[in-house]
Amino acid sequence: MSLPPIIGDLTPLVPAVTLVAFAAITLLFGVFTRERVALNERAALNERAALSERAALGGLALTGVAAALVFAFYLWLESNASGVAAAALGGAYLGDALASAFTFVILLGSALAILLADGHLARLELDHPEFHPLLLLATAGGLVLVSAGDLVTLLLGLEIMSLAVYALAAWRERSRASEEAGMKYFLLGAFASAVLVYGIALTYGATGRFDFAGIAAAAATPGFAANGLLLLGAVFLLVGLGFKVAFAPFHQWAPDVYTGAPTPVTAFMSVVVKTAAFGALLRVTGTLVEALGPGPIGEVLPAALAVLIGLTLVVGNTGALLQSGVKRMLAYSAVAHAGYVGLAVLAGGEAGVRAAAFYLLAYTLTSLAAFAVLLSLMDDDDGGDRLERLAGLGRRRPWLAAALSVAMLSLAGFPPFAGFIGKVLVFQAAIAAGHAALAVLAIATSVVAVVFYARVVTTMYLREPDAHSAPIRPVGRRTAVVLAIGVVGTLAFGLFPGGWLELVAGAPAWIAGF
Amino acid sequence: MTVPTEAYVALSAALFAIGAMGVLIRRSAILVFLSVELMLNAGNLALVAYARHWAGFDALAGLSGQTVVFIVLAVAAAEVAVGLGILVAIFRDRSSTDVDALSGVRL
Amino acid sequence: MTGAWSDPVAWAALAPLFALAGALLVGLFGRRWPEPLPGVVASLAIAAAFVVAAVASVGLLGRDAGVALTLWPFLPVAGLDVSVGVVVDPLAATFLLIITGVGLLIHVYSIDYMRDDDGNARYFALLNLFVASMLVLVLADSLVLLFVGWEGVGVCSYLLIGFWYRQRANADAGRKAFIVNRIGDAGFLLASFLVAATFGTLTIADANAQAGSFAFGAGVLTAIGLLFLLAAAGKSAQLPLHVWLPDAMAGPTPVSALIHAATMVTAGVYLVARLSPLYAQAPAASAAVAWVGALTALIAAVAALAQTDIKRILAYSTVSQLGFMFAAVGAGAYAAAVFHVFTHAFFKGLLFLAAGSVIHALHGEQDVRRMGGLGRRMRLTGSSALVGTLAIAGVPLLSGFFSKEAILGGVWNSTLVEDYGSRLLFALLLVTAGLTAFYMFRWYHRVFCGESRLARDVAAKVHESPGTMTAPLVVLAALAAVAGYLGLPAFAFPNWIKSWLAPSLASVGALHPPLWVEWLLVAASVVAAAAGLAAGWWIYERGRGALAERVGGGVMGRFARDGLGFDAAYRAGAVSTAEGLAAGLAVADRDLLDRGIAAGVTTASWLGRAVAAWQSGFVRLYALATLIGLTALAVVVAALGGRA
Amino acid sequence: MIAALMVLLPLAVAVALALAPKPAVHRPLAMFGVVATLVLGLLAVDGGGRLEVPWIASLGTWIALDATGAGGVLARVAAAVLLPTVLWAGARVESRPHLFLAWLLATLAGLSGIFLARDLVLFYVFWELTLLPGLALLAGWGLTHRRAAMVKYLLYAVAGSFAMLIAVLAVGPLSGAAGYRFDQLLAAAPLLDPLTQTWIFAGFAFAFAVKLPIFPLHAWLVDVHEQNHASGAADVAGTLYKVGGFGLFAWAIPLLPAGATALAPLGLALGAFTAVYGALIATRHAHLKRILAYASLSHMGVVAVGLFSLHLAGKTGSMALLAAQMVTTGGLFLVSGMLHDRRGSFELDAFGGLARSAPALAAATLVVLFASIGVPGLANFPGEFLALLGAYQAAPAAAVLALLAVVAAGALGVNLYQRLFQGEGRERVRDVTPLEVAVFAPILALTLWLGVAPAANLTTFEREAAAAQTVTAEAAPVVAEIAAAVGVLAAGGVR
Repeated sequence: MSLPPIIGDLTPLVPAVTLVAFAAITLLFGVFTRERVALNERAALNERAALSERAALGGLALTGVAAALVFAFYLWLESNASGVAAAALGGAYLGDALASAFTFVILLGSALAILLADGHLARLELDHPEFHPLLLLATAGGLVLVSAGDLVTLLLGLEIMSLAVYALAAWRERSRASEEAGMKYFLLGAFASAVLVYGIALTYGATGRFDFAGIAAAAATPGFAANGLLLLGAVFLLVGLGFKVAFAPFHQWAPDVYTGAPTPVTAFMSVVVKTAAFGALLRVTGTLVEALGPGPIGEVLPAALAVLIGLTLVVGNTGALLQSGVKRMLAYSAVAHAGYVGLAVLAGGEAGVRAAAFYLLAYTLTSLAAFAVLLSLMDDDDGGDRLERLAGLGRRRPWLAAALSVAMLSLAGFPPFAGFIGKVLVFQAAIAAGHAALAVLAIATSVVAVVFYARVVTTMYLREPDAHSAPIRPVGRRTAVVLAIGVVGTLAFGLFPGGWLELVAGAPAWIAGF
Repeated sequence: MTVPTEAYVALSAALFAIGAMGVLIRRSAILVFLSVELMLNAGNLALVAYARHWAGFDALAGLSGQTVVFIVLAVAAAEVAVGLGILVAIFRDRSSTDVDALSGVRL
Repeated sequence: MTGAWSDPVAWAALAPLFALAGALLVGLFGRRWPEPLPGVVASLAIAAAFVVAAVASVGLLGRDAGVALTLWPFLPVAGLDVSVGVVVDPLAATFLLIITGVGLLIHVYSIDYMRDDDGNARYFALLNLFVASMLVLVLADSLVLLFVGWEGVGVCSYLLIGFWYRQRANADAGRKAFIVNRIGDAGFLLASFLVAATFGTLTIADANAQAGSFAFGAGVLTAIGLLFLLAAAGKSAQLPLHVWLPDAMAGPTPVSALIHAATMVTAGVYLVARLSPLYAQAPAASAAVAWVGALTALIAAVAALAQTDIKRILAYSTVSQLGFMFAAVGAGAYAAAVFHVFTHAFFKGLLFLAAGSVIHALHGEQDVRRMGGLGRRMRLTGSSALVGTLAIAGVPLLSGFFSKEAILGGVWNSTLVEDYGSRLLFALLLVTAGLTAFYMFRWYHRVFCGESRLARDVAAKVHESPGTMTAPLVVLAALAAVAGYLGLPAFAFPNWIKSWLAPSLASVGALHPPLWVEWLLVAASVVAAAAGLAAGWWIYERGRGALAERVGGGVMGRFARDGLGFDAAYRAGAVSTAEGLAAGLAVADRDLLDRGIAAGVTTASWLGRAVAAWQSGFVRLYALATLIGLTALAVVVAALGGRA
Repeated sequence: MIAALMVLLPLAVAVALALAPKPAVHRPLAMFGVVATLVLGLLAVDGGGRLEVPWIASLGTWIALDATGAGGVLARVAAAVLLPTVLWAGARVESRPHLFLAWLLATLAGLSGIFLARDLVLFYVFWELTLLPGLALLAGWGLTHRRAAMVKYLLYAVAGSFAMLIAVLAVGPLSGAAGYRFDQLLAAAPLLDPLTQTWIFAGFAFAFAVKLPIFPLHAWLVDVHEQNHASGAADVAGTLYKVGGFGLFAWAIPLLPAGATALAPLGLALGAFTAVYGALIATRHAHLKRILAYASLSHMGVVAVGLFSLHLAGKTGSMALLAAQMVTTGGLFLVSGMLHDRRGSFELDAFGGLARSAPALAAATLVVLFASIGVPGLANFPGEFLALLGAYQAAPAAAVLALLAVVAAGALGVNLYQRLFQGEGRERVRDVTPLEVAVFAPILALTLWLGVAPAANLTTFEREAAAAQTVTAEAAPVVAEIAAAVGVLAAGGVR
């Protein structure tokens, strides 16, 4: 066979590269200004200067994300106009519908997360100059992950993202919780990557290829005999990625890490990392299901996936039921939502991709709104997320309470919020793909979910705050912006999801990216 | 006579299993991480084994397998860097690397 | 049968509207009016209704068909386009005249009877509303509209029985009447459903017409007939649903006269007569009607013997007389039954009003044991009461004699129930006739004759009632005396009423025994009446009631006084069962269901605790979980891979 | 367009109320909202009452509203009933009345949506949305034990609606319908194989049974009513929201004839049982609102019986009864508020003899009460009669059982009247105030109108009831099989 063009059209790489570049710039800027910032602070003179330079870091980072978003959008327009999904590096890096859809979600989540973090970094003493660069790197890794056209790129993206996030999870100095989160995440993450690598090896062993298109093609060639091996590899890949998206029983890191990590980081993880991982999972499962084709072998992978999803739904929703910490409750609910998106993955095909992309978009907006409220209530030592904190919020801060209520209702899947449409798409895809039973289970667990989401709302409106409840600080400007975008977006996409759905309408071209 | 691919793969599987066992048994974070490295290298071994296998059919396929090994090594190295960074921070804080001590956050 | 407003007969449709208008006027504004005005307005409304009724009746003379008028659609569903429409035919007209005529008299009577009652306006409003509903009942062209009136009169009856609602007993009596009637109504509804299912219509005329096309004695017709019998028994206080009527005497006496003697309670008879073409096709059902009637007549008469309340005696008597009517409609002697309704309205209304006059004079005393000799102090009341007594007792040449004779003859000669023991029915009724004469003699004697047993203070103030009350008595007495001549024995004389009603009633073939038998029947009823009166005279006039005291004091007496233990039986049976059932369900409702939810919640939270416990916090255990998951999957795959 | 306004206008007014600063404007604003909606409803008789624009193309859902059909009638009645309710609530709710009114208006908006929606997903959206106002009214103005009642209500409602969501999302794709618009579904769904239909119908039926409600899914009803604000206004909103019957009538039965036929026996049994059950249990309670709740439960049993008869008259009657009981039950809840005003309690022992000092109140109450126990000439009778008539055609036994319930309900009614108004009066209470007259006026007017001239509405209902598909001949045996299996299962469940 002839060599494919190694250096092809590189444009699909632009957004990721932009992010990396900005990461570097931000890092340099931060490092060079650090002394002055510290000095200003020590001398307590020119506080404004210090602040402005901190703000400048955030600004730079945001600019980077914005730039990446612009490029991504431009690329999407291009490929739509040309009608062919762009691909770079001989198909190792794709710019197809799935890639662009997930890229948008990731960049949106990243931007909002950065904005939210900036509102609280100083207060929480997290504002080291490396913070923003790492966020940008993680985001870039996410983009690579969802654009990967072969397993190696996928591995690289995963690692770029994960390594940054490991560090961020442990960001808070002299906080045992944070250290622990970082270490746990790192050890288990590395463990999972090892599994993934082995899966890659097995898949390669079975097909001799790393690129998705090649794997599918090889498996399709008549006389392909390594189905069993391929399936084994598929299982390893599934576990490796299932860890990242926190499928039970590989989810256990999630509650601990989400709880231990600094809240801004948790917010970032809950949206960006999850979205990216799902993008990859969609490709891998899609490829492998097609590769394994119908027949007894072909049915195993979906079955295995279904089992994991069912377990995830139950664990996530019931686990959240007894949590008294809102942050930890959100962690479990994140696990639960992984289960719902999993339904879309299981459904596969255009409907699946569309459902997953929309669900994650909705989840990003909603979850960040929730974290925004939570953050503006929590103490400076990043603690104090107990449910009681919310008591009487309906009276004391009606707008905050309203925003959080919207978030909870959307997460619970109530119309007319985006979360509802997300559930509709997911369930519809799952049922259409013949997974009605699993959908029913999802519904049953959703009923449980309603209970703990409702508990948040009732606490805000029905329970009176106890006398010595901490005063609530005014909501910062950045946080307010995040809240506004989150809530308005949640409502807007709930009422008129149409436009976005058309955006990913071209998704079927995705398995073989070109 | 040449050693069949299966043998290499079996060895790699054994390595993988040993690594996994190590993760489960060891309490020192460093040793746990070393076990993970072992698992990664099990993957590498499998890769090269299969690369050799595929080279017989398709040079390019074999080549790609071998390159990937290097990428994985790079990944492993990066992991070491970050991992040790975190580890140092922790050690500075509690002068121990016992992973079982890292069980404060739970319900 | 179609009509238009141009036809004066159709004006009868206005009658209920007049009554309704009166009800609304008095009901909404009457409370602010000075004393007699509400009564006067109400009476005028009924008078207007009476006029149109009279006009309509005259208009009907010499026609062989009634007039139908459709007003507006009501239930235009599933092909049974039920509409609000009326049929004015001889049968309806007869009831119209009874209702508005007797109604008018009783309204007038009430003006003084209810004077100084703080519920005066409410009373007349309800009385008007009752008349309106009753008129709807008899004018209705469909079972649905008939049921509207049917329930309407029930509601008014309920409210008027409990008119003096402050005494618990009265309210209870009203409630009892309503509930018992409700049971009958269930029968009515079921019957209507069956009619709709069978004939595909709810219009009475169509249903009757279709019934004709069914085989004689078809099962479904019998079923319909029996269900309607249940309804009729409820409304007309027949076995086993008669228990409410005696208690209904808790209401004001004019109410008892109008609703519980003259009109509403005859609705059951009207229903059967109205559906006579259907019943004529269903001998078994007719027989059931007849037997229910005869037995009711006998049992009620027995109960009447032992009552001591001046109104309760009349109440049981009413039940008994209604039994006669049921026996007649059951036996197919529809005209005779309606004829008896007609005469009974006069003499029983009269008797009640007389009783009312007495109670009025005695300031609420109702126990006949503390009366006597009133005839001397209240001449008009006494003498008119005597006419009523003799009429109901069946003394020849008075109205009751003719109508009762017609019934007895009709039963004896019935072909419809010939195979169902018509002769035995006749015997029962004959005995009952004798009993009737006896207890009515007792009633009259205890109240108006003999020496006074009044309390001294009461005795002093006894006086004849005012003109507005006595005038109706006189009028009714006159009617009670002469009304019978409209229906002379058919075998020998012109029987006007029979031919008048013929267009609206099914004609059932009757036996035509030789003339001497017919005369023998007449003689029999005369003898029965005479025997009854004689016995009464013997015991109460001559024996000073000593014998009665002894018997009445005994077990039998008490048993009869308690209405032969029906109430007790119901209380022990149905009522307590229902209450027990309700109690059981209520308990279940509180526990069982909540337990279900609780189970769900506990399961969920149990799972939650399990998840939390699993979340040990130890990295290595997490890794273990991951690895187990991995190996489990791998093993499965390996197994399958082996297969493939 | 008008149809859309029927939803949007009350919603806008609700928002305005929530934000309106001056207390003076609150009541007029609220009244305007209701009256305007009612007027719109009356105007939306022909083409103007329909709306159809694509909503989420890729999902095949539409913003389709139709105010000219059965739903239109119910929407109008609901608005008419909310008129006195708003009047009453505005005067009787002390704390944050403008929010209370806002939630009432929101309820109206949601109800309009539920009744007018001709797209299944849109219907579900409104169905779900309307849950919130009820919860808010209970949460914000309920009595001391409202928390438990809320949780219970929420659990039942959400379980129901999620089950329906599955059904909704199944009926679309599985039937391969072009979209979720009623006509699109009607073209495809009835062709589904009986077993699938039965499963989907079960999903719908579960949700609708919760909202009817019928045994054994009614447990939330009583607690919610007991814990609602003492004015009874919130209870009216709750009563109007008992839209399960409508859901069966407008969606489940026409779209899934085979499923409906297969589950009809079960539905008939449960409905009849519920009718008796509610009526009997009501007699065991001495708390006015609990009694009313159980009584309305009994009505809902009759509604269910009528619907599951799948008979033209039955279905038509059920809708008529639903509309009527909105008025009568709603009215009685308002009366409960008036009585609470006078005695400060809902316990029957606190009452008695009120007719003496409050004759007008007694009379008005009596009319509504008699209407609710199905006295002909008043609101409930036509519906009750037809529902039972239909039931009799399908299953005489069920009809007889339900009829017993009607008898029991009658007994209940007169018992209640006696306990409240008859007997020896205690201290005097004031008779109806002008406000109460204004509240009664529309209730009584509707009660009479629905009782005397129901024909127009019935024709509308019947037209829609007739649109329902029937089971195809070849499907019939399978359906019968399934029905038998269901019966066996149910019997097992009972044992």
